[in-house]
Amino acid sequence: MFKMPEKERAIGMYKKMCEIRQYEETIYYLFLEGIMPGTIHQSHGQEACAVGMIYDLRKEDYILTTHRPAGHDLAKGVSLRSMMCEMFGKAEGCCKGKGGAMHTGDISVGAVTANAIVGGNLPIAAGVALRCKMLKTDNVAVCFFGDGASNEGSFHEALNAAAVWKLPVVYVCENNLYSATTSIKMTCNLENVAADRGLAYGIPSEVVDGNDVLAINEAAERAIERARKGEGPTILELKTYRIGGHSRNDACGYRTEEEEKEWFSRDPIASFRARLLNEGVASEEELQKIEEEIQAQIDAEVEYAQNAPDPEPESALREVYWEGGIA
Amino acid sequence: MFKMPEKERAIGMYKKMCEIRQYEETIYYLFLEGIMPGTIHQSHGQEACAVGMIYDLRKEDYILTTHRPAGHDLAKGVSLRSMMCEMFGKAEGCCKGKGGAMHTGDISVGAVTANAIVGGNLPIAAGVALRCKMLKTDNVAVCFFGDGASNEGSFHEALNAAAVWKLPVVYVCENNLYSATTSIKMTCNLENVAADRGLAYGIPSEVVDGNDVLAINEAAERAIERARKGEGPTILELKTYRIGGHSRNDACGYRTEEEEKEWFSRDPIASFRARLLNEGVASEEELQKIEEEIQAQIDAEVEYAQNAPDPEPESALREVYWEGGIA
Amino acid sequence: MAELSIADALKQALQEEMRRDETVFCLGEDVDIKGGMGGAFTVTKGLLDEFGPERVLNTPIAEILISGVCVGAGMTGMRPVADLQYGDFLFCMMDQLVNQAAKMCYMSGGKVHIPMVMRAPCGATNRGAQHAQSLESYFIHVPGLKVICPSTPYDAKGLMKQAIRDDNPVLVFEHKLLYGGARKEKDAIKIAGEVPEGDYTVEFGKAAVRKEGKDITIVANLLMSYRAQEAAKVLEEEGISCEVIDPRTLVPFDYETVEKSVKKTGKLMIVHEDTYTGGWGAQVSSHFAEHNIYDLDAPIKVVAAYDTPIPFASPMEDFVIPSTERILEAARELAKA
Amino acid sequence: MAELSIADALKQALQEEMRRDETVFCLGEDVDIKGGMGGAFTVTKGLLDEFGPERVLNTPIAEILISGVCVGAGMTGMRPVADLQYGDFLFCMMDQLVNQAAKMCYMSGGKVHIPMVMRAPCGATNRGAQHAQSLESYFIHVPGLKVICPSTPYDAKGLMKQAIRDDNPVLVFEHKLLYGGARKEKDAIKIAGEVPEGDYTVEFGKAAVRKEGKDITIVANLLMSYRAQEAAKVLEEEGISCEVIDPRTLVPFDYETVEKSVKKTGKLMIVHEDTYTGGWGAQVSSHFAEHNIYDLDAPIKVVAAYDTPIPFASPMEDFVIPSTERILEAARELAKA
Ligand SMILES: Cc1ncc(C[n+]2csc(CCOP(=O)(O)OP(=O)(O)O)c2C)c(N)n1
Ligand SMILES: Cc1ncc(C[n+]2csc(CCOP(=O)(O)OP(=O)(O)O)c2C)c(N)n1
Ligand SMILES: [Mg+2]
Ligand SMILES: [Mg+2]
Repeated sequence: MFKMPEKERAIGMYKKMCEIRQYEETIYYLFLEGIMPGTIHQSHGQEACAVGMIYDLRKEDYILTTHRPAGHDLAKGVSLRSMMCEMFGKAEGCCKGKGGAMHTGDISVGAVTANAIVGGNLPIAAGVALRCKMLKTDNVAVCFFGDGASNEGSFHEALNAAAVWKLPVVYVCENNLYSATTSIKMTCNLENVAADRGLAYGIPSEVVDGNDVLAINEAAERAIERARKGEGPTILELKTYRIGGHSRNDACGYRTEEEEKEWFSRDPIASFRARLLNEGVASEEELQKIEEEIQAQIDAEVEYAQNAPDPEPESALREVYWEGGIA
Repeated sequence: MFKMPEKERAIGMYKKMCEIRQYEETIYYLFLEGIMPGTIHQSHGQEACAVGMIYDLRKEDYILTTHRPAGHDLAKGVSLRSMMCEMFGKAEGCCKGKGGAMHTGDISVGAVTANAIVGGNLPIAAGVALRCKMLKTDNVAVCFFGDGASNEGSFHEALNAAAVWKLPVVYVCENNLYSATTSIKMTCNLENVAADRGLAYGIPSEVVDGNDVLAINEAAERAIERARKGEGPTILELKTYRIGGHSRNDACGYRTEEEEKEWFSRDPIASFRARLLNEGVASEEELQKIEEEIQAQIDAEVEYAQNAPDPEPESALREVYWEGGIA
Repeated sequence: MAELSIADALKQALQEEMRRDETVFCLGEDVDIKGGMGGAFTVTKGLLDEFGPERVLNTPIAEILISGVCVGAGMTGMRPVADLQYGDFLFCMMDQLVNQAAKMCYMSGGKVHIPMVMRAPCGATNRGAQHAQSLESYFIHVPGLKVICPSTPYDAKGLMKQAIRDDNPVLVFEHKLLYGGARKEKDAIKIAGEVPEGDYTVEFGKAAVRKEGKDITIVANLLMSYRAQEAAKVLEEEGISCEVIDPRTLVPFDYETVEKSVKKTGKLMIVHEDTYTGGWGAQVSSHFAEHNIYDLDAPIKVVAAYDTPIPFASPMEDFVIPSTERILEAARELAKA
Repeated sequence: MAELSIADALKQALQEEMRRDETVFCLGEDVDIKGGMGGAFTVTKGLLDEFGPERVLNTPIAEILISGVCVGAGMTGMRPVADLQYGDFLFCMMDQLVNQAAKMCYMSGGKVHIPMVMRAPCGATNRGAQHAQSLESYFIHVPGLKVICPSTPYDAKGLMKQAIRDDNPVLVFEHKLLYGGARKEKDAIKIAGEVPEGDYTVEFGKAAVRKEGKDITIVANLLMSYRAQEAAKVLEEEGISCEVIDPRTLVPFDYETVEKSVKKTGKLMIVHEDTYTGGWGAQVSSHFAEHNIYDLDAPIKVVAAYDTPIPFASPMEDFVIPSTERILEAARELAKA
């Protein structure tokens, strides 16, 4: 078992995971009720990956995420309000309603606009890391991607260059066993779709329990340290599992009940919560209070977002080219 | 030392290598003299790769080649005349003058139109191999590519799928140390840029002396056999060296004299020739006769091609869509 | 005859062609996984059961591979039909489409040919800029490719069968809001049309006159053909008679039918969901500005998505994509010109 | 002022910008290897010596990577300038250009922006279909990109500097037959032009009137702007006065200058080396068919490469690409119309 950190830190991680879980669950219901537009790819079940990896990043570090971005964005500090507003397509959304669920982010806190082209963010992460290196900062880029993405050509090109140029980047594969409805076993012969490929580039890799926030956090520390010190990229493969479907509409008919049961029994939040209680880090009341506060905050943001103004239709014509934003 | 085959076979291989060498050298001079249009990427120095790999292929097997196709095409049986006519852009060229030096080939002998997009032929080879499998033939596809090509995303996508689908394809990397002017050491951290990546797909691989036609031929036999039996793809990495520049105009200023000397001392034709003589397979006179006959034939084809009719300008408008050719 | 959605009409075309010809096969990401959707829009659902995993290939997420496999298999005697989930991913396979599939026949001197079908769902549906594009115009610019865009169930089946039998690479643009499949889309148009069972094809290069008229010729494809017809209905009541032509295939393009109409109306308008600058409407317009300028009594109008990536929020998305209202306005203006 | 080739003018622009601004850097395959060529056409030769390997990156053969690096570095404060060797390889990075670089600013609600320059040599030079394309037209259709095509040494330097300073992704099409660098090309046009040393820029969206005239407006870019001028000289003697306009940048496009000319001449012709159907000429034509049809006294002509891949053999290549002769004929016809 990985070492429990001091209370503030432990509770900090717990809070963030809860925030992601409750955010995703709330959104799920808003979708079911037909209140929320668009489509969704949700990250509940994978909260430990986001929080374990991002918890110790600096604001000046960057994350690059995917079509399933909410957990990463929230963990990096994109505001709940701007996220929720974006989900509703509101003018106050983090992308002013122009991006939507697959493109959330906020460069001012180091969360690069999420990328819905599978594998599309991997070479971009190399570019971000190159910038960190060229400007002689010790900042790093952490790039998330799925098991399915590791079969894309962009994976190969990005990882090879990251290795050759010793870029300060951590490539984090959240292997949730499926790419959309396809089992990764059908499309790759390896046990560890990302980690086992490290040798093909000369990049060290680790396989980590993707449902254990502390395990991930320790691996993250090693990889990030390596990157900061100029020793080059690391691949981390986090074994995890989606709670929900791939996207809106997906009832997961391709997963067995057995498999689901087995994975759900290792829920990253429930198990961390149990440890917090067992090890006396926090009391049931404390945790409940935290959870309720988060839910209240999320509910308030839903309320806020629903009542927030829509973007002007004509604003669609703006910002095709840069008009002098924040970056 | 690899076993010398029976005479007919040994001489057959020698002949083909000489044909390629003399073809390329002749073309080189035609370029120098300004007689030949376009640009060239020549294969002399790498003859053993072409001949060793292709010598035992059947007509119904396929090869897929690159911007440096002449050796492969000649070895697969594309006629010297149609190759030479294509180089001169003549109507009787293997592509009717539409393709040019980077697109020679003849599907009727299993030589797929050469591909000048680096890495572009790798996924196409997977498709050809898939066809061989789907139609339940025991034919195979042999796909040539360079060291540089192995850094392309197409390499990754193609090899992964070939492995997962157990396709009857042999992926042959001719590692000539450079991609254009760039040393492969600058763009890849591996000793064996293709072979060391086999593990990333679950594909067995071999590293072979690319200047030893017999070594290559034995490795080819194993790999082709595997493919024919439905056991899936193999990666062969053949270590070799260009005699000429990357293309017309390239004086190889990026290679050291030392390196060139070392490699040229292991010329694939000269060393095979020495063995033929030493082991008494053939006499000096026999070999000279072969060489002279080949040169005479090539000179005759140059003569023929130079006098062959140009394509009609208007024929450029034809065959954008299929008009019912041979395939 | 059965009433089918476009999704089901396409499926029927695939089924019939796969039964008819052993060289036809399907591939794509999630193209048919048990418990899955059958591509992103249900078209290929159920094929696995009938044809087995040898002819229904669920691929890795690897668009270069998918397209390359089509090229390689197609040039050696197969007839691959690939599903792309979202047309936006065409850019991930652009080299294989433009440099390989489109040029191989030509570069080989007409010896090699590549039958292959690439199915690309298109259109804006509240998913944001990377899952929303209408991309026909990029591909009409590629000599060697054919480009089709069926908008009715009858055409969907007939054109798909024709595409599979064509000996050249064919891109099929299918509009997400027209599928009418099991996957529900906001703002989807309900169209179920009579689709004959069994064999028939719809020839490429033959436009369909969806509504006859005498004052204005409107050329519109996919979703826009419906909006144009809707606008035409309203205009009819205002005394403006529009002829609505659905080109059905963009390469080859049926200039003749449009020309006949323009000679009658003297006024031409093109409507598409693809963006304005450099869209296929510009090509049609330029054709008439070159060959039929003296037949024209007014400027040629192109109504298209504004030149922006597709925004997510409905008010903006609705603003960017040509609405029936925008078509109406443009037509009224044209009527006065 | 020195007389420079376009290749050297571009190099000078790169050098000056790299000296001026530490965030500017170069990358590409073989971009500057000791003993190598400096890209495929010598533009970047020598940069390594001055700026070192940290700012002159010789990349793997990996176009997705190259373009992705531009996007990532560009969006976080750098100004990457990539060399593509041959524009034909743009298709290998099409997703990064169209779905990422072009859309990121918009999708982020204007928060992110991506200065980056992608240099793409273009034009047919006896190398066959995959090393010959003129590709501007694909990219004018992508909202979010800028597209420029310098055809003189002065413009080359000024536009390149402007491109590097632009806060958006810029594609630069450089014609192989216009470089005039150390690498000799058959049929290359010798142009050495006065190029001021030191700082100046050429604004985007300002066409250059290469020759004034009153009978026909000819809009032509890159190599075609020279052929158009050559044709105009011949026509002058025949009593046909052509105004030759080089748009210099296609996005943004200077419709105003062309309009002024068309109002004078009443006749418009567009010439480009990119293929005909769906080319940028169609866009220009359609613009005038919509906005200036009453200013026109004749059909709008588009003279372009025929709709084929580029063939290798000279007789066919010369036939497919618009020749001075073809421009002449089209102009004579137009003069009579
Ligand atoms: C280039 C590209 N191809 C296909 C898709 C469609 N698609 C969206 S998500 C997805 C599955 C991704 O799987 P994985 O990488 O494992 O990530 P996960 O969804 O499991 O988080 C697919 C195929 C896409 N968005 N982009
Ligand atoms: C996609 C693509 N990128 C770049 C090029 C330009 N190019 C042509 S050959 C070559 C080097 C290829 O190196 P390698 O794969 O090692 O093959 P070799 O030339 O050594 O046979 C390059 C970069 C190309 N043709 N296609
Ligand atoms: Mg996954
Ligand atoms: Mg090489």
